[in-house]
Amino acid sequence: MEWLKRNQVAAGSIVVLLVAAFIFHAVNENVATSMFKGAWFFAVPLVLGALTGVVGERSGVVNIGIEGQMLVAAFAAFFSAAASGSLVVGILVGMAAGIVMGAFLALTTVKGLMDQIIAGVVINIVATGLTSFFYRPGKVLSSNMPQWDIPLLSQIPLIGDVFFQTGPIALFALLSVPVVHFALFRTRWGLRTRSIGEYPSAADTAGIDVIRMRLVNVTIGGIFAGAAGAFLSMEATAGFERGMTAGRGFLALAILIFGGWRPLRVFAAALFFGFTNALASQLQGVINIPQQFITLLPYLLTLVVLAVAAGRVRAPGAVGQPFVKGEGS
Amino acid sequence: MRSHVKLSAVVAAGLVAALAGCGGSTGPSTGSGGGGGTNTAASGDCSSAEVFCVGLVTDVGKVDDKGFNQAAWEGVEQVKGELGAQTKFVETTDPKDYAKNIKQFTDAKYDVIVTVGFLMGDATRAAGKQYPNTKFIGFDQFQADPVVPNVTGLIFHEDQAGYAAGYLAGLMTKSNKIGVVLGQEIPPTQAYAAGYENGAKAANPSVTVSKVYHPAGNTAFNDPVWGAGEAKKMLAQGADFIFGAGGNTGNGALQEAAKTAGAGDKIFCIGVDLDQWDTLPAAHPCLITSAEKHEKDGIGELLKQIKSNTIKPGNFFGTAGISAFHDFDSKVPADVKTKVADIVKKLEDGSQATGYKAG
Amino acid sequence: MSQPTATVQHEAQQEAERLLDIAGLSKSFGTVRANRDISLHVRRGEIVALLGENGAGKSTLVKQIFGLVKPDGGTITIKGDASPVKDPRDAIRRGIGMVHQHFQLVPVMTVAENMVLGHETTSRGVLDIEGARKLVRELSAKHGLKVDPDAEVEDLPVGTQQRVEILKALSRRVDLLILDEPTAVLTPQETDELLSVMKELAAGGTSIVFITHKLREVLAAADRVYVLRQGAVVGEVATADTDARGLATMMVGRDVVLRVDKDEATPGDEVLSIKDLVVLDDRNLRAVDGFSLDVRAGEIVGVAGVEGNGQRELVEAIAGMRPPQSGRIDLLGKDITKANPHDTHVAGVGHIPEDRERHGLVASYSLADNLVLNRFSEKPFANGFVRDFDEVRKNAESLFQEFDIRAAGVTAMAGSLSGGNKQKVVVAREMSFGPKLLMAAQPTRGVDVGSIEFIHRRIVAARDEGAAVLLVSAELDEVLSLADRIAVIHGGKVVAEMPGSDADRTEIGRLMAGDH
Amino acid sequence: MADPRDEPSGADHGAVTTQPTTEATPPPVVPERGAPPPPTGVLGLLVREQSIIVPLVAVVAALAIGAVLIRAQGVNPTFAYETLFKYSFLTADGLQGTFEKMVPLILCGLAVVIPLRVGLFNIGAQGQLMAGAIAAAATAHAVREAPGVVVAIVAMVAGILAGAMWASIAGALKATRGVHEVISTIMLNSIAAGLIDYLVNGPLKDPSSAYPASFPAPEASRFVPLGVVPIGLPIALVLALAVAWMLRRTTLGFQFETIGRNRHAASYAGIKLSGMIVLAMAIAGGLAGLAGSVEYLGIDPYRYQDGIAGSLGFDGITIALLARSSPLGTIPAALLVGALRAGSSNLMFNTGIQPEIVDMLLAITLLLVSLPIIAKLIFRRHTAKSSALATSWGS
Repeated sequence: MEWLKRNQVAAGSIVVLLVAAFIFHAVNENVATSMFKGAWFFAVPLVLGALTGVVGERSGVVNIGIEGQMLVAAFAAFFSAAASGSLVVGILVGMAAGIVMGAFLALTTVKGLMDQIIAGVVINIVATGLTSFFYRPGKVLSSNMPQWDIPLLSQIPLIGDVFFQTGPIALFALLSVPVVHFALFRTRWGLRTRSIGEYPSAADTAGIDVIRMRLVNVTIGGIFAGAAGAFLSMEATAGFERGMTAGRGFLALAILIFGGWRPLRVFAAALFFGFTNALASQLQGVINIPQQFITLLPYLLTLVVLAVAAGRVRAPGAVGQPFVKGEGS
Repeated sequence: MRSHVKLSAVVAAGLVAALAGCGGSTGPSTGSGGGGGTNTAASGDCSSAEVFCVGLVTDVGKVDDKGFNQAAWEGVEQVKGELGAQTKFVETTDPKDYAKNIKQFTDAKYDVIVTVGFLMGDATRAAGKQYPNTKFIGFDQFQADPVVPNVTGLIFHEDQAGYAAGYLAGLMTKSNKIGVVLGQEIPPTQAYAAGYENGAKAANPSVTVSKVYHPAGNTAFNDPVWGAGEAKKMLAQGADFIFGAGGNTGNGALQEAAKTAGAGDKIFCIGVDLDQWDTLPAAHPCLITSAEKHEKDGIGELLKQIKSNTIKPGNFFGTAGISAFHDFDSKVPADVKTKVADIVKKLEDGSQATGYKAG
Repeated sequence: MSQPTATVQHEAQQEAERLLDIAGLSKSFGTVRANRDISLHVRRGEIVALLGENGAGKSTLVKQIFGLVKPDGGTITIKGDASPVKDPRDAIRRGIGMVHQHFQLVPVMTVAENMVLGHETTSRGVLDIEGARKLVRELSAKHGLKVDPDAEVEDLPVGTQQRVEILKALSRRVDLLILDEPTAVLTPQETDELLSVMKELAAGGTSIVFITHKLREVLAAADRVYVLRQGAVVGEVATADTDARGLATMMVGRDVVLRVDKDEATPGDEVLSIKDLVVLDDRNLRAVDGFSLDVRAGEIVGVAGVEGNGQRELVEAIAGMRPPQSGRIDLLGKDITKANPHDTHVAGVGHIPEDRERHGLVASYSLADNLVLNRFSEKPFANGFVRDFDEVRKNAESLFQEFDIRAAGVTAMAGSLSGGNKQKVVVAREMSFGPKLLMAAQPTRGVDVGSIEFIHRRIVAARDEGAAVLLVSAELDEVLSLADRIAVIHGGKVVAEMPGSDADRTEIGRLMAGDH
Repeated sequence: MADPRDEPSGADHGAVTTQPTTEATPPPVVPERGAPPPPTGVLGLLVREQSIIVPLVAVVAALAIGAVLIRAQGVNPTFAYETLFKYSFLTADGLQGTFEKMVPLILCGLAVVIPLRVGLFNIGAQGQLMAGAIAAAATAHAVREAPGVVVAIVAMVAGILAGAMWASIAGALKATRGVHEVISTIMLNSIAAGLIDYLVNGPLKDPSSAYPASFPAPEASRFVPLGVVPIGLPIALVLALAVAWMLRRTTLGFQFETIGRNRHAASYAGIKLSGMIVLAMAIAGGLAGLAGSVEYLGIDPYRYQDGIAGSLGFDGITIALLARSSPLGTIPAALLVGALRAGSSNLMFNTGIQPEIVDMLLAITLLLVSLPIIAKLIFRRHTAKSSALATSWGS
């Protein structure tokens, strides 16, 4: 109730959008369902990538290496799954790869005091180099990723089709959003994480080990980018290709900011982006303007929204700044 | 201090390994080339008349790209034994290196140089003029007048392959909805799309075709996830045939169709460029056929003509159609097979137009 | 335990256990010895003041007790346990609480969240925020310090933030409470309130170490005082056995000049005129709210007030760094309300900014560059587009002499200087171009006594040369000793104006607190 | 955050300054903190030149690691590196190739370096370069009847302006709306790609071309190399020098640097932050745009077609980081990257090693150069602070 009072605009827009979606659904069930399915499909890696960003940046570490993290994870997930013949192994290795890349970012920036932006760029370049150098063609997965119909939930009109007829990683993404949101704003870990990202010296004096917590968070946060990578090479498709992230890590970064570093809003932002994308391809050939203009729409919209919403989204106070004990900040 | 020692150890290990390398032979050692193809290092002298050397320059991309680079290289390798040829490829990483990469082969006095992709057209013609004694095969490169005497363009009618594929889809679709997922909007993809649409409508006037091109950008042919997403949408809107025509982007669409419930029974997919049964095992559950340009055969044919000195400058039109049905042979009704075979024949002899106009 | 009377308690303390015992503590930063061989002790229930000038090493000392800074040598024994204090967590575990000079509160979190940060209670993984609220209310009632548990810290005035900070320290079992310059941001009345809270805590058995450079507070609250100078303890004395002059002499090492020598002001024409000025702060609240004031040539007008009453926004508005919402600022009859910093500089405003590290200097620039920071494009320092490094250097060399700047040379990085010398660089830059209006915001904050005297003399000299001087300072003593006229600011407007000569400390304190 | 009232706690420990009783003993002159007296002799030279030593060590270490990878592929590393070196420097074609690749690399490197000095991270050099190239193509075609020199100059100016304009959008969004430049430049890269795709398929398409490509540059306007030196190289070198001079010697450079080092002080000093941010981005975009037009005028096939931009804009980031954001440093950095790129296909031709090895080598080098810990391990307490390599996230 209190939440409703504080977030009237958000609640209002959710209701309006849901109503609009269901009207659309009623008018043209097939197209509506397919477009929302497409939107969520597009959004999954963005949500996961952005969650890695949320955990890292809420802890005070910028991560523009999400693209590279995802790419390495996609590579590791697919090839380990192909080699072992086990999808579970693939997913786990993908997540582990995300964590390893996260650990790299954490160690270089938190321990090594490297500039965080630069560390991210290095991750991206290293990831491209590694994955294309060690790529081998001709590997296949022994089986397809299962598609689950979640009992009851999948029966819900529209929403069931879109979210609950799902592969395991998309489901993981869906569940991760509220979990991370809850963890961030309702648990001890979240309170501490926000404090080290916002004002680390206050956390330090309150007896929180800022360095250790940043190391752990940035490392573990890589699990989401890892899952995103596994999604790309195993669930969305069934094979790794060089450079297959195709800029999704950067989009995730935009969505992270778009979503104001809050998981639920990040989720909404990713869906919005996914929907504009679905809309763009749906309109190709239907309305008579060059398809390039339609496909630009998502990027243009993001830019416009950011420009309009500027000042209302605020980055965590200490993001990007290394924490050195005893230097006051 | 400890980490200082550790780092030194790592660097030292690297240097030792490098020096160990120096200790060995000083000459070139034989390396295996990237990925799918084996890149045989030079063993004979290409400048001698007895040694028949064929070099291949890829367009930006890899020789194992499951697309035209791979098809071209496999075409070369296919006739290698027959012609007693010595072969080698170089992968282009930057389009500004086309001329340079061609020159590596001319410098090494290769007899034939195959260049892949329409983007290399200008560079190939320029090299042809500069090295009149070397033969060039320009894969996907239309030779406009005046032709260069030692350059032959290997051209395919993508619209014909697309038409045959669309015809098949039109005959077999139950939902009367079919889709095509394409890479960047350029003439070859436009030709595939137009042929596919027209073929389907010729077979079944009530069919509707959804088509989608990848948004602009340098990932247009390498975004399988996007292709999968588009296929997902088309399938959800009731399409039962997905034609993936855009490199890895199209392959993503095929993989998505292969994973969909009913794949192989109600849902089918069609590959592109070469017989993707061989290159994309992940699509086997739905891959009924591929809209195939007989690239390997075209390359092989031209190499044989060069060897026998019967090659002509200008354009050589390779054939295009659809690949074998492989595991789906039993699922394609006999009358459909006959009708499709008939259309393919008419396309080849020119009696059936595709309705696609270039440019 | 029975409640002894004050005298008995004093005697009892002689016998009480030593809660904290420090022996031979040393700490250097690079070549600077911040603490040298410091030994001191604190008994249970005792209030001990650490008195010293800025830079004497007091903060470094207490940061070591709290585990924020690692000592180079020496021991810190807490309740008989001499093991090193590993980190704040360890210190907290051992019963030490600290109220930091710069509040260690997360601005975007609520009071309740800040209160429990680091020792949260959870139920089934969920943060117990209701419990935290209750804790705040209980502590608040117990110590008589009012705070709203659900307010976001960044929305609170500094005085309230400090209450939160104190309550936060008390929210855990605390045997020794360290307060680092707790009164710097308080009104005299709030200060008295704080001192009485401290005494109550001590009476309840909590030991208190508090840092200050204000003698009055030491005498009013402390049982014992250690005086630090140049990183070393130069004296220890019971407050009962000393007085202000004695402490001051110990602290500075010589007799202190308590008033600045200056002649009667001879005010001339009006230089600065501010009418009904309204300026918003970073959160778009009206920090300056209908402020009017005139400053004339040849006089020093001091703006006295508790920090956070719009002084910063006022100064920034005059300097052109913050566009006013409404109102009007005239300089020598010219409207500069909408001027930018460059325009105001050209118009003749010299501005010694409140935060020299943030605004006044570029730490990684040479002193020479810093001395032309806002004149780099003027002749002779630049010839059109191209800078003239010769002139820049010459300028620096002459200012070095004139303003007695002590540094390795004109190419030394500004960041490498002491606070006093940094401030002299800023002062030199802002005075050397002959400003019509000199605006000095907290001009001697964090500056050693020698430099303070120097800067004060220069400000008076600028006045005598005919500049109008607007002095904004949170140090009431500074305003009292320098200003020819005093304007008291509260809630963003002038609540009283009076001649500097017959200003009354208590009266001003009352006005500063909004009591008018 | 450092509170000025705060007592020494790291940055400000010089403040032990109380006047002693006896007068006139000056407070100690405080040398730069933490720095022991500089060593002399050879060691001293090494310490002073560490901005050069560190990258050199990094390159050597990267080559060593690369040797292991090459060895793992069954190729003799010495032979591989010899080949790489030979075809990058020792043959006329190779040298020309290296030089040709250096040109856009230097320019894009500068396009990243300048904003870095202002505290901005320009990852939009890619889009800016594309904008420049397409503008050059459009104008060169429009004035194709003019003498070659005129066409070339018009095309270059148009490229500079287009790149500058494209970058200014990001600058203006940053300055007026606070939109982070990393995000806006990512979006602008995609938007540029889309718009240009439309242009080369539509209004600017050469009808005689079978595939999307702009009209070619008129013959007379094309750059002819002077021996093995492409005309773009002296242009790029002069611009690198000019940027270095601008940053070091001019009032403009002073304003850029001041903003980058202390934004608040810059604003206090009367520097117009918004204007300067837009200007810095515009200059950067202009340089990237020039790179685009030089590629258009100087490199076969002399048209705008797919791949003209390659990954040059992103390579610019690599260059800037390798150069440690020094404008002159972009020259050796571009030489390294250009030579590796130029030699990579010859490496493949002669040894079969995949060209991706070059990306690996660069990645490792960049990693070693950027990790401050490496310099610390080599130089210990004598490590110089590399404050230039810092960006301004979240501000």
